[in-house]
Amino acid sequence: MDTIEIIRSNLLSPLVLAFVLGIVATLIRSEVEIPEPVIKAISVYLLFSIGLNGGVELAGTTFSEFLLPALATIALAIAVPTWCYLILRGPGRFDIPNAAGIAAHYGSVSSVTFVAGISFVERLPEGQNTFEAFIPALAALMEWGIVVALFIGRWRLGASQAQNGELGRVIRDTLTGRSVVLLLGGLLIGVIVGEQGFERIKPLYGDLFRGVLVFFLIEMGMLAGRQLRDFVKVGPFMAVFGTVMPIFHGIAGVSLGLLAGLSPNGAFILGALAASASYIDAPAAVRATFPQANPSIYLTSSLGITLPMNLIIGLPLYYEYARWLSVALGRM
Amino acid sequence: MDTIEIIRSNLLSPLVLAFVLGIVATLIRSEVEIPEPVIKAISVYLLFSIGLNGGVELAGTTFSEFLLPALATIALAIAVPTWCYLILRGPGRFDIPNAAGIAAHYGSVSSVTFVAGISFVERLPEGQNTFEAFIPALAALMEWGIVVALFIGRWRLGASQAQNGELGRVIRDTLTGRSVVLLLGGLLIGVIVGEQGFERIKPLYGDLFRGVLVFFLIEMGMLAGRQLRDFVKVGPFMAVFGTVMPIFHGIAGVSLGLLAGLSPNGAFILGALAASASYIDAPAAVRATFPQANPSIYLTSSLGITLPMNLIIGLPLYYEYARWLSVALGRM
Amino acid sequence: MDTIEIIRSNLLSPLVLAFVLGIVATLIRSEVEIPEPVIKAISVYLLFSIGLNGGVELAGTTFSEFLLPALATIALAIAVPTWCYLILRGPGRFDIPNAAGIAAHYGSVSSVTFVAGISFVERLPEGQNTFEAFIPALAALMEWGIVVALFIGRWRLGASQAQNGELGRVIRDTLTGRSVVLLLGGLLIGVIVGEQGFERIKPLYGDLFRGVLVFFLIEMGMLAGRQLRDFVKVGPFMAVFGTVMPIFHGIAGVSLGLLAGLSPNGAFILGALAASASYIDAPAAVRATFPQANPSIYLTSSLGITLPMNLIIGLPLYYEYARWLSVALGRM
Amino acid sequence: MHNGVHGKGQEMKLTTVRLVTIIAEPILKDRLLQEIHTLGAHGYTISEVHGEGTRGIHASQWQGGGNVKIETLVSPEVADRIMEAMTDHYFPNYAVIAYVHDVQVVRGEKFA
Amino acid sequence: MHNGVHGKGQEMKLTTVRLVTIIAEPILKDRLLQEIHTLGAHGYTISEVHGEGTRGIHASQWQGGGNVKIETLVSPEVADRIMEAMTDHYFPNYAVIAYVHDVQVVRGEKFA
Amino acid sequence: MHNGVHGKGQEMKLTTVRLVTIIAEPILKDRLLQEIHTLGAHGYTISEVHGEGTRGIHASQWQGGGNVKIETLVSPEVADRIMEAMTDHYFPNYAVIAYVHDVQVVRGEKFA
Ligand SMILES: Nc1ncnc2c1ncn2[C@@H]1O[C@H](COP(=O)(O)O)[C@@H](O)[C@H]1O
Ligand SMILES: Nc1ncnc2c1ncn2[C@@H]1O[C@H](COP(=O)(O)O)[C@@H](O)[C@H]1O
Ligand SMILES: Nc1ncnc2c1ncn2[C@@H]1O[C@H](COP(=O)(O)O)[C@@H](O)[C@H]1O
Ligand code: NA
Ligand code: NA
Ligand code: NA
Repeated sequence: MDTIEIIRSNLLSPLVLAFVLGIVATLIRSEVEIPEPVIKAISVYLLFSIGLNGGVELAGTTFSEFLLPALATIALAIAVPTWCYLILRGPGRFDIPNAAGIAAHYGSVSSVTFVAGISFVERLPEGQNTFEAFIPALAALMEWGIVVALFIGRWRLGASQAQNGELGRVIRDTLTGRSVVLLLGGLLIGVIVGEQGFERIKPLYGDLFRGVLVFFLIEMGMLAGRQLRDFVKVGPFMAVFGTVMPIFHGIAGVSLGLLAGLSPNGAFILGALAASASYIDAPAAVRATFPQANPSIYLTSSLGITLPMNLIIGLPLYYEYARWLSVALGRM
Repeated sequence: MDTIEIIRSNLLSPLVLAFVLGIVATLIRSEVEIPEPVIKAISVYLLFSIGLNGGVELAGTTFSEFLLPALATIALAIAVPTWCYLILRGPGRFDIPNAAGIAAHYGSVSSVTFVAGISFVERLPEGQNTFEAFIPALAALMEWGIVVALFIGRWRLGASQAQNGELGRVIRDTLTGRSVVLLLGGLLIGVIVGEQGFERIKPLYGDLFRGVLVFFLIEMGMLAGRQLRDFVKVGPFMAVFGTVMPIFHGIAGVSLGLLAGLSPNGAFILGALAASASYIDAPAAVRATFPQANPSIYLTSSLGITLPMNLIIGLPLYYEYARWLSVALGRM
Repeated sequence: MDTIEIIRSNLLSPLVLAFVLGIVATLIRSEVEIPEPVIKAISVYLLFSIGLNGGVELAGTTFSEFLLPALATIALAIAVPTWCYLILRGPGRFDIPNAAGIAAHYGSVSSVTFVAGISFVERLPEGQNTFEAFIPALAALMEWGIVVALFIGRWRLGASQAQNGELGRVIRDTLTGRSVVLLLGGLLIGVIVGEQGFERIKPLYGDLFRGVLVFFLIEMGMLAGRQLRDFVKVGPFMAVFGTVMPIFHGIAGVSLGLLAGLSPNGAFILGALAASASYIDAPAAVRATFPQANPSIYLTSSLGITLPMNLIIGLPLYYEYARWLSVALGRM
Repeated sequence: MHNGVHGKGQEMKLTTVRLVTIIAEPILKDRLLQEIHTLGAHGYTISEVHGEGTRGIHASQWQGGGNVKIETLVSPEVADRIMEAMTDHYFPNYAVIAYVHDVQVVRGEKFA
Repeated sequence: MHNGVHGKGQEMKLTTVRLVTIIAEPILKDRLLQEIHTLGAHGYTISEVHGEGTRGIHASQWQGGGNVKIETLVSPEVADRIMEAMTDHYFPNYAVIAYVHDVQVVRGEKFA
Repeated sequence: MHNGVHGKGQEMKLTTVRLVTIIAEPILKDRLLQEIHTLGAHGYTISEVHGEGTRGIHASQWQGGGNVKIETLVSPEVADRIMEAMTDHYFPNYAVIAYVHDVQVVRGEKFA
């Protein structure tokens, strides 16, 4: 009952409604369009804001508090792409490049889902809306899932058939990718400037955050809407994979998070990270390493299926599960 | 005296001054320029904000309150393009495509004038600055003026000479046009999320609105300024048409609005809607349906004459008339 | 000791940290990127905001208060490019076009340094963070340094070798350049609308200013970072010139400002203006007038050396000097 | 005429196809793409350009006078059909130009 | 040479004109447009491009090294005049290249 | 063939070089620029385009299906080498097309 209520309240939040507006606009072929340069700038803003806000709060966190959650995140970044690969190869009957390519998407992170997860928590009543300040660093760690999947693929394929030299470049690109640099850069700046330095820039990086995210989600909805049209093309296996696996990853992420000592909200966000499928960094990396993998499969499933699923019913589900498990573990 | 004062205070508002700055910058050939992608994003923001704010307030409005104003708007959307067409054909001596094309511009809505009208009211002292929450829906209805004008033109021209199949597309485009989707989508989201959901996104969609509009108007001024240079080319008839007709439409809109039961402020905004001439949706629709109509006529008059006229002296005039008529009708 | 503290606190401000983040992102070849249209729109916003804020405060300033500082600025706009030219020709051994070209850069203004200087002051504790409202007009005057340098070059070169007719165009372009129009336009609008009119647009033009500047500086850091790579190419003379001359100009600007009756904060900003080297308007003007001058010299030194130097250690230095000299002159 | 290359021991065959370039006001974009597809083009490349010609301002003038440039590699027959369609349907009323020239490609059948 | 097409019973005449392409640093844009106009071009199409050549960075490097590409359809005589003007006025000091080739158009007189 | 112009008393020599055009998904940009440089191109011009061909969506579809267009003026030998490299390394797996044609330039040695 409570779960239904939380799903309903998520569905009726401005974020999800804006996302749905974007989907609908695409389906009725309306020309609402937020130009690409603005969307790119907004995504820089969102990641930087999250880093910054985390950094400001970070004061007082000890390294030991961070250690276990970091290890849990690394474990997920290794396990998720691995089992995805195995499932895609086995029951999925994909060839190596496609299996590794899809695994790279589900093994890493969608910034939008991550940001929406954070916003989901911040919207909760005062007192229940806090989470660990180092969360942005976990998101940066989780990006490594891409590299793990590509390693697997390359290993199984034999170096000869993969693009020579590309893997090294992909590792470097993952380490210095936009999200990593902005999240960690923002975190560091937040730590240094502290509450006081943040105060004067808070109108932009604090107060406006949620409104900008709503705006951003209109365009994300349009993006997902365009992929939704290709829904049928991915076939029944990927349709199931794209809805079931994220839920499974979400549950795994939440559970591991709680076991690693995260707060329920923190564990929820780790779950959202695990559940999310990349659609910006992963496609570029996969295209560079396994050009023979079919982009319409991994793009349609991550953007057209998993992204809306996570935003609309995934987030409230992981959140409810996090609360339920906390209670079960006697943590709440 | 009061009217003079209200014109003066409009002239000295940041909105109009920013618009004038844009005109001046163009005339002295300065390269101040707000890039197109940003301007497009801002116009999405403005329309969505207006819808959203309307939706949040809408709770409690009954359908019957909406009905008469909606009918009044539909009447205007039919009458305005019709009489424009007749005047342009008769005294104006335009051929059918040009007459219908210009009528489509004056029959539909300029978002900028609409937004400036709303902002005009919001700037008034507390207590006098409210208007009906469903106003954005009226703006969406008024867009249909385009279709009415194109129908007239096509009917008079005989289907053979108009572009085959284009009219159907224009109707669809009008129904799913950017302004319609954003205004109605925003309205709906506003209704659903209500005051409480709006609170956290208000810093963007409420507090910043007027400042962003000022920014936007710098560029609109530059746009109008570029057309102003072609002023002489449109000839004396269009120069008179472009200044006198809007005033007449404004008066008609205000009057009909008050008769339909709108508040003075609401009637004022309906007047602004009626007075305004489209310069984004209409040009595209006219170009598609009547390619033989001359774009420099309809663009110069709607952008170079009517837009500045409305922003600078039209709005305060319609506002004063709305107040005067309300008093005369014993409504204030 | 105090100076060290103020340098440290500048170094640890969000502005400088964002700038450094941009430099680092470039050096590790990360693809963080804020698209050019957004950056252009932001720079319009920043200049317009500064003008506007100045204008709102301007009420009550008498022309006589403005006169001496304006004369001081004009003196700097003549003296700085002149002595730069002489130094570059003499010890620098540059030919006429290159000497005049570089002098044009150091003789005029970098908007970023100017804006950062303003923000430096606004960040100070309440009561110590005010400065003369007409400062934006001084920045506009200082732009004339470009023209002075180009005149010198053209005069020494003989009209025959410079591009015919280009100088006239450069003068016009300087008078109607983006920064001049936005600063003066904003100033004028601010004066007209006053405190009351500004109130409703303050959320954008006041509250957000500093946050937007931080965002902007990420990209500026990337710009500087790209030039830093070419550092070695400019040779030791320009490396010294690019660090020492700005400091000298900063000191000259502060001193002259105080003598002309500016407050310590105002004199500090005049120092920052004098110290800064243009990298947008000057390159365009120099390219048009002296195409034979080598752009990699003037761009690398102004963007890759002088800009970071000013932002990181220049501003706190000029500020400390302004305070010290005020005390020495018995003004504080 | 240069038609074969010897590289790494195997011969690369270059075939001549025609590149049709259309520059048009943006309102025509979808209609033109539809039309060239119907006339037999298997692909196209589009870019945003600006320009000026003998006609005055056109309807997207307010957006800075942008045009679209459509390029399509086709067989000579399709090229002729496209040029003809341009002449018949678009030149009279719209701001459009079109031109065509020969280029050489590797896999001629892709564009035939 | 392919010069006439029979379509719908009427013949379409293709004429050969020259397409001059200039790639230049953006600072030259207005001056080049002015110059080609003076030399007899009746229209042009412009696009934003990026590039690298043998010269180092140029003055708009800070904006990402953008260039402008100007294309103009002209008669052979005008093409020669433009190429000459490029050689004399721009090649020495500016980052510019220019090239020219033949294309076929329908209404040759529009570009003559 | 039109190869010399008499203007202002001095003769302008036009040389024929080849213009290679590559249209590719953006992911390939850096690799292609590297490759054409290695194969002997001394410069390039790049622009953002969109397009559709016979292959389905590609990895940057989410950014609106953008492609890059790379143009490079080279000698015939380098042109052949580039076309060959395209055929061998890129055509099988990537959304790429390439074509080549002759153009005339003033300073032929700059591109040789
Ligand atoms: N001579 C020309 N050379 C290159 N592009 C041209 C030329 N004439 C026209 N154009 C392009 O075609 C568009 C329409 O031309 P027009 O129909 O003459 O107004 C212009 O906006 C230009 O982009
Ligand atoms: N070989 C080439 N192929 C294509 N474009 C070139 C070539 N060389 C130069 N360019 C273009 O011309 C501009 C100026 O070249 P440059 O004068 O050699 O620096 C470059 O930025 C490129 O856009
Ligand atoms: N026939 C064609 N004419 C022009 N451009 C094409 C053509 N075919 C493909 N392209 C371009 O090449 C890209 C890749 O094509 P493809 O490999 O066929 O998917 C497309 O996105 C288009 O930009
Ligand atoms: Na994941
Ligand atoms: Na109207
Ligand atoms: Na200076």
